[in-house]
Amino acid sequence: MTKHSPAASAYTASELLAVMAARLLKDGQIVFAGVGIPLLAATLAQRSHTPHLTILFEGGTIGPFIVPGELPPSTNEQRCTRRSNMVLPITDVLLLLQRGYVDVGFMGGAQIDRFGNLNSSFIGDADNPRIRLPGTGGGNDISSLTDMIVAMKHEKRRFVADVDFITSPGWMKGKASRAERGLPQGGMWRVVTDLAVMGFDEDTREMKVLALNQGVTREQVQENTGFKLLFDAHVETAEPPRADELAVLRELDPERLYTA
Amino acid sequence: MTKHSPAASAYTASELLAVMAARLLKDGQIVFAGVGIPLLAATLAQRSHTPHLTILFEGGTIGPFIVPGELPPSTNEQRCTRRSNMVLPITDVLLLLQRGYVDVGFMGGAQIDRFGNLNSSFIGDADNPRIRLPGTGGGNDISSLTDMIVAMKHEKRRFVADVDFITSPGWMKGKASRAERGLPQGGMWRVVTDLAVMGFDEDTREMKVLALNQGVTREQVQENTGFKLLFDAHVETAEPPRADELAVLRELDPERLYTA
Amino acid sequence: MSVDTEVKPYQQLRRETMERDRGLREKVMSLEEAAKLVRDGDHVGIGGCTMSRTPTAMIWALIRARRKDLVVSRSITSSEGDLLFASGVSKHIITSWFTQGIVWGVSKVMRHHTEKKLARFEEWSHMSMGLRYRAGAMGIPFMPSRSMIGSDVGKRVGDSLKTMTCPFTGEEVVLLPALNPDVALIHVQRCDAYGNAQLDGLQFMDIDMAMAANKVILTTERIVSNDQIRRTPDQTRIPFFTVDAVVEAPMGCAPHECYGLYEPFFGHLDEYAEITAKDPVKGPQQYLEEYYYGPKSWPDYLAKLGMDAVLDACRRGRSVHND
Amino acid sequence: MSVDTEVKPYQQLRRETMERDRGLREKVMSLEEAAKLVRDGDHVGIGGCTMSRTPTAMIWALIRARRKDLVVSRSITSSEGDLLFASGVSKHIITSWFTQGIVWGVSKVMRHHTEKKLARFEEWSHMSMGLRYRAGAMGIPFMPSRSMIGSDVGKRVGDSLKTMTCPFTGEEVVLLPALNPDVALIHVQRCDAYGNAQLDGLQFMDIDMAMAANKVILTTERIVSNDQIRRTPDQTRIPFFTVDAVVEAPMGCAPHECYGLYEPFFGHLDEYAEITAKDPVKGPQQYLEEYYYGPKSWPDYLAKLGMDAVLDACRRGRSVHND
Repeated sequence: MTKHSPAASAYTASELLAVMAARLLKDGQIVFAGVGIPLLAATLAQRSHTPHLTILFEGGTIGPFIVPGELPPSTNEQRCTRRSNMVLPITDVLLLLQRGYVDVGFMGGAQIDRFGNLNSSFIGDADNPRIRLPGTGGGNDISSLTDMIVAMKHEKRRFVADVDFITSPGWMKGKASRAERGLPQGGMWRVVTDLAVMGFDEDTREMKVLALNQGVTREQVQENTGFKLLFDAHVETAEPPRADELAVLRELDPERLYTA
Repeated sequence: MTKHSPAASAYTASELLAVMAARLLKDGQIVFAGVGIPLLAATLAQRSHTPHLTILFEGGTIGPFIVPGELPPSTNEQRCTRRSNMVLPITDVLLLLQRGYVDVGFMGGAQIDRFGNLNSSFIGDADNPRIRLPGTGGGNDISSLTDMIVAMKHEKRRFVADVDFITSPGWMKGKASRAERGLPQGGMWRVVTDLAVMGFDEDTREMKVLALNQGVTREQVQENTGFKLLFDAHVETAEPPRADELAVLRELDPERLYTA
Repeated sequence: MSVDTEVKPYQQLRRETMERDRGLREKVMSLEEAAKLVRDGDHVGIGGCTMSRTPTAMIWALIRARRKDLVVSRSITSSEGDLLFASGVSKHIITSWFTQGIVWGVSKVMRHHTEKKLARFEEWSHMSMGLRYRAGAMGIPFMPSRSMIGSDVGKRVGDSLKTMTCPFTGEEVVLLPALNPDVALIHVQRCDAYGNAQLDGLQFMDIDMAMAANKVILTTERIVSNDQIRRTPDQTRIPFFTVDAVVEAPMGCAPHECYGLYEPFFGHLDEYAEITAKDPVKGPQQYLEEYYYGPKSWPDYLAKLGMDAVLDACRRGRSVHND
Repeated sequence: MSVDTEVKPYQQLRRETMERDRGLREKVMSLEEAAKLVRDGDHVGIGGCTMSRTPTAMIWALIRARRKDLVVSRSITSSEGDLLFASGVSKHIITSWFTQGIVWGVSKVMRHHTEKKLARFEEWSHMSMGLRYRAGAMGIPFMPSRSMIGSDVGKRVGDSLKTMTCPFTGEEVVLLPALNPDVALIHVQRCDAYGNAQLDGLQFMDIDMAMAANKVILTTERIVSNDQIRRTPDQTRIPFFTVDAVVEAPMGCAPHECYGLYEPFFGHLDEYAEITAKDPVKGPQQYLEEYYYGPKSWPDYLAKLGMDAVLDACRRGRSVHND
């Protein structure tokens, strides 16, 4: 799952991802999270700086507490409901996004482009795909209806100028195109990778580096990106994962299912 | 509630109504019933010839068994749910009508016209009513979406040529007008009164007497009706309420709340 | 068009929702404090139906606070509608049926206010009321349906009811405008301090109304711990982030019923019907003085209903669980 | 347009529903008898989601009965989708996500059939799938919504997705076509012989699917008495008159989970992922031979999963109720 060997660093790329993503969450937020890194990050945040954060799962759960070592294999198993506040039908939990109750959607990504559009459907031409991917699930709904954080590995093949297929809409073709295409609400807010944290230019909506992870250079990020990145006027260097943060992650995922 | 004195007959007009209405129900039917005579009639039917009849209440109940002496004051109190199969939200139980799961709707009526349109909203002009009545409740939905049985007292002021206001649509202006106005489904099937049982002409959709209660003449029915009634080629005389039928009604409503 | 049929533009609906403090926080307060969350002129949705789970305690508090010009909506309206008119709190009620209850005949108070044009009873079909709240709860501007068309009920609401040709089937369908109350008043059997509410038995239109509203005031028979809620999450019907106030109000529906706990106070409701039938003006005023303006507190109001009546209502209420 | 987006005209929907025997009657039968209720070419909706409350026993029976050309729809499709393709029972699955599960990577069987154009995976967003069933359940031809627009997911379904200008707000809204399966397969924790079903925990899209379908086949962990259902009517989620068959199938979701009773059989699912990844053609065939065509009965199938695996899945499953 990662190019970083445990020997090379005190933490894996996935752990770094989870920590950086967790730090973006604010207390009291309602977060629509996928399993894997997003769930780990949200749970880490709950146990550190956002004790009043509420997690929603598209399977139909509001406000669960994840039991360490019992991470759900998807958002749809009973493990997702442990000590939750409410269980409800899939359609109704997704409608919370449409009604406007959700602050942020938080997913992983297979392929992203310079305007933050995500592709999880087809690699290659949709009519003759090289790879048929699993598809949108709730991804299209979440990214159409709320502000998004995406956590993914920073690889050139994943960061492309234009995705082959827009499964989950970001800023479409940039500028005002998202609103013009019928999505005035929501949009891609942050992309967190093992190299950097990125946002999007307020005007052109192109991807822009806001912070670099420790020991990562601008060149490295650009080299691993399939399009020209913007860099913020004040690119910060993120504080590396702290021991307490890593300890929580390792308690949550002792078998390293998602953090290997 | 009745012009018949108990002295004059072995049963009250309301009891007669309930018995005649009950006999119209068939086993296995799904019946959307109001409280009062409709509920008494449906429950009587369950205890006589339709043991598999299912009652729906607009308050959100499927298949209750009414406890003798504990008749609900409306379709929305907990008494309606005693030993029921399912309790669900109002909107969803009414949607069963729209989806097409209900065989017959069964209500009382304040005012009806020759085409079976019901008025429970305004006596007089709606903008300057002589009497503002309680309104439709589920009446408009039930009569718009399924076949109807109405049970009411046979009085000239209640049986009028044209209702002041169509709260619950019957056959509208007759012929195909109901379908033309956007209601191809459902329609008024039977009107049961203390004098007779009426249907509607297949072609003109005018009210037509199908059966007379015992001791009632055609003239009597016509006298108590504010428009010209049609009479079926073979008008039958209904069998009067049997002792076993009356016994059930009196067990259900010992205080004569609805059968006085 | 009247206020209720001005469907909120989506961006406004979302902005108003985003501006709310939806975080996990305790929001327990008194009836009086909760009443301050309702502003004159607000559209107030009332939970329950007829004599069931009526949020009487909160209505009682709003009448005591002398709120004005509320537009009120409810599935079916009973005696609480009389009192909202008679107290001057509301001059406009949107509902499908309006009268104390079948057994007491047509409400003289409703008749007085509507026939004298002192107030407005805007009539929609029962299902249409529910679908309007549901559209509001789903964040869509309208809901397709198939009733009200053709009838005078549909005609009378005019432009508020629209029809269209279905682009898939070519059929004519009715479009009902979304209803998003400014405030919803809902009474529940139990909820926690955050507002996670569990409702037993009949749900009526309460869940959709809570999701549709821009504010929710919960009154509850008892406040339970969040841990207790988390033991049966599939019994929770209203999530905390839709709720703005939690008020513990035992017997909070009296003289109406609360499923599984108490039935209607029939004796009291007979008296109410009698005095309001005798004089549709003085009757309700006298009732308001005695039961609404007079009592020092909610327990004081319950004391006026009488301990015998309370015990009788509870005995009958709990019988729903008997075999 | 493909079969799934031909919305049933309302009169046809009603006529088909009226023709069903909706009376209160016992309808308990075997998996084999229930399989006969599904005709080749039917649109079959599958309840549950991913690895949860999958009606595996009924799918097992349909594959053994060699049904053909089924159009299948489900919220999210897991390993059962692989087997429906590999067995030739279906060449067209309508769903929002299709792969055994995140932890096992992209399904090689799904990839083989779709990339080689042997079968079709028609992709709709998760919420859109749910709203399509909901429209079908409500008896309306479409549901307004606000996702899928602008994206290639929306473009790819073409005319099946429409937009309109809201007559109330002037906004553009998406219209999703109603989905009314010919048959819905739903697994529940308990139901009575009439089909009154009580579902615990996650409900997914099952209730809407049951109301939308023209036939419902329930498989259940256990059949309980109607009296037991009537003791907790507010726990009933599917009413008997929508149900055409009741089949008692203990452990009926294995190797997937059934809320509160057993979790997924992870060991077995690891093996499944391994053999299907190794050879997306021979792998599933070998699996079908061993677990689907081979066993004499459902208990025989469970025996092949192994008693240890069953006990382990149940131990983990019941732990959801632990503090």
